[in-house]
Amino acid sequence: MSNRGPLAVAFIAGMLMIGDYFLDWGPLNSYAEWVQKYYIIIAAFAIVLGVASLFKLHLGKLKRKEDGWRYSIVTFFGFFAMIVTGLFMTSGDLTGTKHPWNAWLYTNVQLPLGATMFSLLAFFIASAAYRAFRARSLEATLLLLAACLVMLGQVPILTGGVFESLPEIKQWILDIPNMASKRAIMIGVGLGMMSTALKIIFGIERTYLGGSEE
Amino acid sequence: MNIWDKLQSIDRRWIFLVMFIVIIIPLMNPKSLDINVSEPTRKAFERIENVPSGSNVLISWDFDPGSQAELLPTAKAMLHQLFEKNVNIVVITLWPAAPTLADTTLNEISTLYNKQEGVDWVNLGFKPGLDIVVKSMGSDIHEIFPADDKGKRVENIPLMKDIRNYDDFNLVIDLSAGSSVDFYVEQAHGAYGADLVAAATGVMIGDFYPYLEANQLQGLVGALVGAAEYEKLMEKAYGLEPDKATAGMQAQAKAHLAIIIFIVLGNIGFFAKRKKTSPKLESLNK
Amino acid sequence: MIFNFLNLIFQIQIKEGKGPVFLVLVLFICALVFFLDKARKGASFKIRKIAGLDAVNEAIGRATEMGKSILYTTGLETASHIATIASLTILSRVAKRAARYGTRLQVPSFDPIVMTLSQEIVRESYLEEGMIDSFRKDDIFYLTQEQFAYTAAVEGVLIREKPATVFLMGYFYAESLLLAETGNSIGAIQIAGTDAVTQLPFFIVSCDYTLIGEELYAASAYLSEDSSIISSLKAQDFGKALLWIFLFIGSIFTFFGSVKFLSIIGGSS
Amino acid sequence: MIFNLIAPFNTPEGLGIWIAAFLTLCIFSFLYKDNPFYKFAEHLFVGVSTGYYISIYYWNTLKPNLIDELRKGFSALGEGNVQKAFGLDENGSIIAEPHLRMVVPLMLGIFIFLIFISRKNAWLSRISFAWYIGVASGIAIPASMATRVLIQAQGSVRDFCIFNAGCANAAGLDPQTATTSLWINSALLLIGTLCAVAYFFFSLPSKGVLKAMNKVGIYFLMISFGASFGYTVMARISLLIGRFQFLFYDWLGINI
Repeated sequence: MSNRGPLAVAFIAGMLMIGDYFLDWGPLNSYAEWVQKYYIIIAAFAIVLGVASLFKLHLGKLKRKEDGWRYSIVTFFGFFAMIVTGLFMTSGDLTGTKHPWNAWLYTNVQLPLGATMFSLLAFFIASAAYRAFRARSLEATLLLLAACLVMLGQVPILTGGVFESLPEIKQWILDIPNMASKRAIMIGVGLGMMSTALKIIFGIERTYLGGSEE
Repeated sequence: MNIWDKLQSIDRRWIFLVMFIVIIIPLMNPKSLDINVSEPTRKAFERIENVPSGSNVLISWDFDPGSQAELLPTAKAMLHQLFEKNVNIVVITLWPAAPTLADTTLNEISTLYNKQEGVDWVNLGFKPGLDIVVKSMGSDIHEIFPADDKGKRVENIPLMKDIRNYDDFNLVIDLSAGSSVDFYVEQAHGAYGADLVAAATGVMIGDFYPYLEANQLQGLVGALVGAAEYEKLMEKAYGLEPDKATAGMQAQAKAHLAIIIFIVLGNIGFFAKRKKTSPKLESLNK
Repeated sequence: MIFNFLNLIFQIQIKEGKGPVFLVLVLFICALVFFLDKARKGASFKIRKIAGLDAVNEAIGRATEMGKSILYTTGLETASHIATIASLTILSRVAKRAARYGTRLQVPSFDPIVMTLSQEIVRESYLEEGMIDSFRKDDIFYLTQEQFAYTAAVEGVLIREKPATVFLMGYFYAESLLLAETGNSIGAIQIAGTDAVTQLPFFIVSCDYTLIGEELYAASAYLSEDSSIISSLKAQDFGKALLWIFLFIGSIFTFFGSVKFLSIIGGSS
Repeated sequence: MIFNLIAPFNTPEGLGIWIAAFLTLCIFSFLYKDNPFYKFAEHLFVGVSTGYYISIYYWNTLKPNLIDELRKGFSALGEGNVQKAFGLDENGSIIAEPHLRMVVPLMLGIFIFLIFISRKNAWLSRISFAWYIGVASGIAIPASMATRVLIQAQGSVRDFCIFNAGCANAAGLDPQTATTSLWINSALLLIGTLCAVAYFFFSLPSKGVLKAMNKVGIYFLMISFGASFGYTVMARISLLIGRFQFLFYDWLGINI
C-alpha cells in the first residue's frame, strides 16, 4: 500500500484552503469555514491516544515498581479528580469546568502550579544573563550591551544627568536595530513556512507520514 | 581556582537567592519612589481629575487575577480618585474570570469612603461577546445588562435609572489585559464619541500608543511603571500611601540592578583571567 | 447542466485585496517548480554551512560515547503548525543516526497527534536502518497539553535521565528558557531551532547551537539529503532576492514620492 | 507589618489558598534541586492538566460540535427531513449547522484509532493525518505570505513614504517632516533589514559584498536578541512578584 491516497488527500485539502483564501465563491468559502471550525475534532479524538500513552507509561512504572513509582499514583489521582468532577458530576446546571469542584481544583491546583512554573523564569533569566553575557567577541558584546541598555532603560535605576536619556536609548534600540532584524527574520520565516507547506501539499515532503509499508 | 575563576562560575543557586532577596525586601517595605511621571500617565490622571463631581464613569474591568500584578494597582488608585471626587462608578467586564476580583476590590475601597452599592457604584458583571457588548452599550445598557452581578434587576438599581448609554458617562475607562482597548476606541469613541482612558499590560501597551497620539485616548497607563507613576500622582494629590505598584517597581529596579551586577562580575572575572593567562598557557590547560 | 456549471465558474472572483499575495505566490510556485525540475534532471545545489547542522551528528555521537540518551522535543505546537512538521523531518534524521549508533532517543510530546506522527517517523527510521528490534515505542510518549505542566515534566526528565544531547526544535513559547536553562545545568549539548521570534534570544544565550527562524526550515530540507527537497531552498533564496531588490529599489523610489511600490504590495489604503 | 489574617482552613477558599501556597512552594523548591516535593507537584500537574483538557475537549468540542449535531441530524432524519439532516437548506446550500455532515470528521477521528488497534490499518490513520496537515498547510501558505512576508515589506517601504508628502497623501498616511535623525533612522532600518535578510541566503557562497552584509546582518541580529532579552526581564519579574504577592498577602495575610 503506497502513500498515494493520503498524499492526494493532503493535496486536495490544502488546495481547497488556498482557494478559499483567494476566491470569492460561496460553496468553497462555506466549506472552508466548516473545515476550520471542525477539524479540531480530530485533535479531540487524538487526545485518547495521548491518554493511552500516559497510562501505559505510568501503569508500567507501577507494575515494575520503578524508581518513583509512587508519584505515578499522584498523576492518576490528579487525572481522575479532574475527570470525575469535570465529566461526570453536575451541580444544578453547572457541568464541566463550571462545576464548583472542578473550578476549585483548577483555581487552587492547576492555576498556581502554572503561574509558579512561569515565574521561575525570573530566576532563570538572571542566571542565563550572568552566564551567557560575556564580552567574548564583537557579536557577544553587542548582545550584552543591547541587553544592559534596554534593562537600564526599563526601570529607573540610574537617574540624573546622562542617564535621563536611557529610556530614549532603549526605545531607539527597540525601534531601529531590533525592528530591522525582526523584519528580516519574519520575512525568512514566512518564506520557509510557505515553501515547506507547498512541499507538503505537492507531496514532495512526506516524512510526516512515516512509513509506507504494509 | 582563583577569584577570577570563581567570579566566572558563581553557582546559579546563589543568583537565585540574591534575586529572591532583592525582590522580597521592597515588597515587604515599600517606600515612596522617586520617579518621573510620563506624559500618557499624567494625561490619564488629569482627565480623571476633570470628571465633575456627581457625574458617572464607566469602568470596563477587562483583566483577571492572572494580570493583577500589573493592572490592579492602577484600578485601585483610580477607584480611590473617583470615590474621593464623589463620582458614580459603573463597572462591567468582558472577561469571564474578572467579576470576583472586581467585586472584592470595589467592596474594599468603597467602604473606606462610605459609598453604597447601587447608589454610588454598581458591578454589572460579565457578558460574553467582546466587541458586540461594547457596541451594544452605545444603544442601551439595560438591554445587554438586564441585571447586575448579583442578579438584581437594573430597573431596581437607583444609580442605573438615568444611565442608558455612553452619552450618560463623562468618561469611559478600560482596564485591559487584552485587546479590548481596540473595541472601545472603535465603538465607544469612534461611533459614539465617548471620552476614553485606558490602562494596559506591558505586552499590549505598544499597540495602544498610536491611539493616544491620535487623541482617540485621553490618557494611557502602561504596565507596572505606569501604575507606580499613578500611585505617585495620587500620593502628591491626595496623600494616598504608595502601594503595590510602587513596591513592585522597587522590586523591579533592584532585580534589574542585581542582574546587571552579576553580568558585570562575570565580565570582570573574564577579562582579569584573560589578561593573566597568556594564550599559550590557556591552550595547554585545555 | 453544462450551462449551470459554467455559470458557477463565472461567479468565482478573486477576493478584494488579495491580488498582491496571489501574484507573489504564483511567482514563488513557478520558482519552486523551476528548481524542482532542475533537481530532477540531476542538478545539485550547494548550500552554505549552517553551524547548528554540522553539530547534529557530533552531538549524537557524543551521547553515544557517553552511553547516555538523546532528548528531542518537537515544540509546544500542534501538527497544524508548519514548524512542528519541519521539526518532525529533522527528528527522522536524528532517529536514523540514533538507531545506527544504538543510542536511546526520548521524545516527550505535547500534542497527541504529534506523538503519533513521531512514533511512526522514528519507527520508520529504525526500520530503514534495520534496527527495528531496538525501537522502543514507549520512549516517544505523551505528557500533557498544558504549557507549564509539560515544561515541569520535561524538566523532570532532563534532571533525572540527564541526557547528553538535547534537541529543542519547533515552535516554543515562554517555556523556552526554562527548558534550555535546565538542559544547560545538566551539561547537555543543546541544539535549538525555532521560528518563534520572541523566543530566539533565550535559545541563543542558553543553547550551544541555534537555528534561527528560516534556518529551521532550511535544516529540515538540508537533512533530508533529497535533492528535490533541497531545491526548495533555491526557491526561497529566489524569493528573498526578489524581495531584497524590491525593498532596495522600492524604498529609494518611494523616498522620492512614488506610491507605486507601496500599492504593489497592497500597503496603501 | 501585621499578620492580620492567615487564610482559614475551614472554608473552601481558605483551604484552596493553603493548597495553592503549598504547591507554589513545591515548585520553588526545584530552584535548589530536584526533590520529592517538586516531583509530587510535577506529577500532580501532569495528571490534573490532562484531565482538565479532556473535559475541555469534551464540553467545548465533542459535545456541542459532534454529539449534539449528530443527535439533531438523526432527529431531523427521523422527521423525514433529509436535507436538514445533512445541514442543507431547501435550495441545497450549506447552512451553518452541519448536523449529519459531522460524520466526516467523526470518520477521520475514528481512523486515528485504527493505528492503535492494528498496524494493518495504519494507512487509514494516515488519511486523517494527511487531511489534518493538508488543511493546516493550505491555511499557512497564503497566510504566511501575507502576514509575515508582505506586511514586513510594507512596513519597510512605508517608512520612506511618510517622508514625502505626495506619497504619504496618496497612501493615506500621516506625512512627517524629514529631520536628519528620522532620515538616519529610516536608512539604518533599511540597511539592517537588507543585511539581515542577506544573512539568510543559503545557496550563495558567502564572499565579497555578501560576506560583509552577512556580518552586518549578524550584528543587527545580535543587538535585536539582546534587546528582546533585556525587554523581557521586566515581564518575568512581574510574574514572580505576582507569586510573592499571593504568598504574602493572600496566604500569610501580611499587610504593610
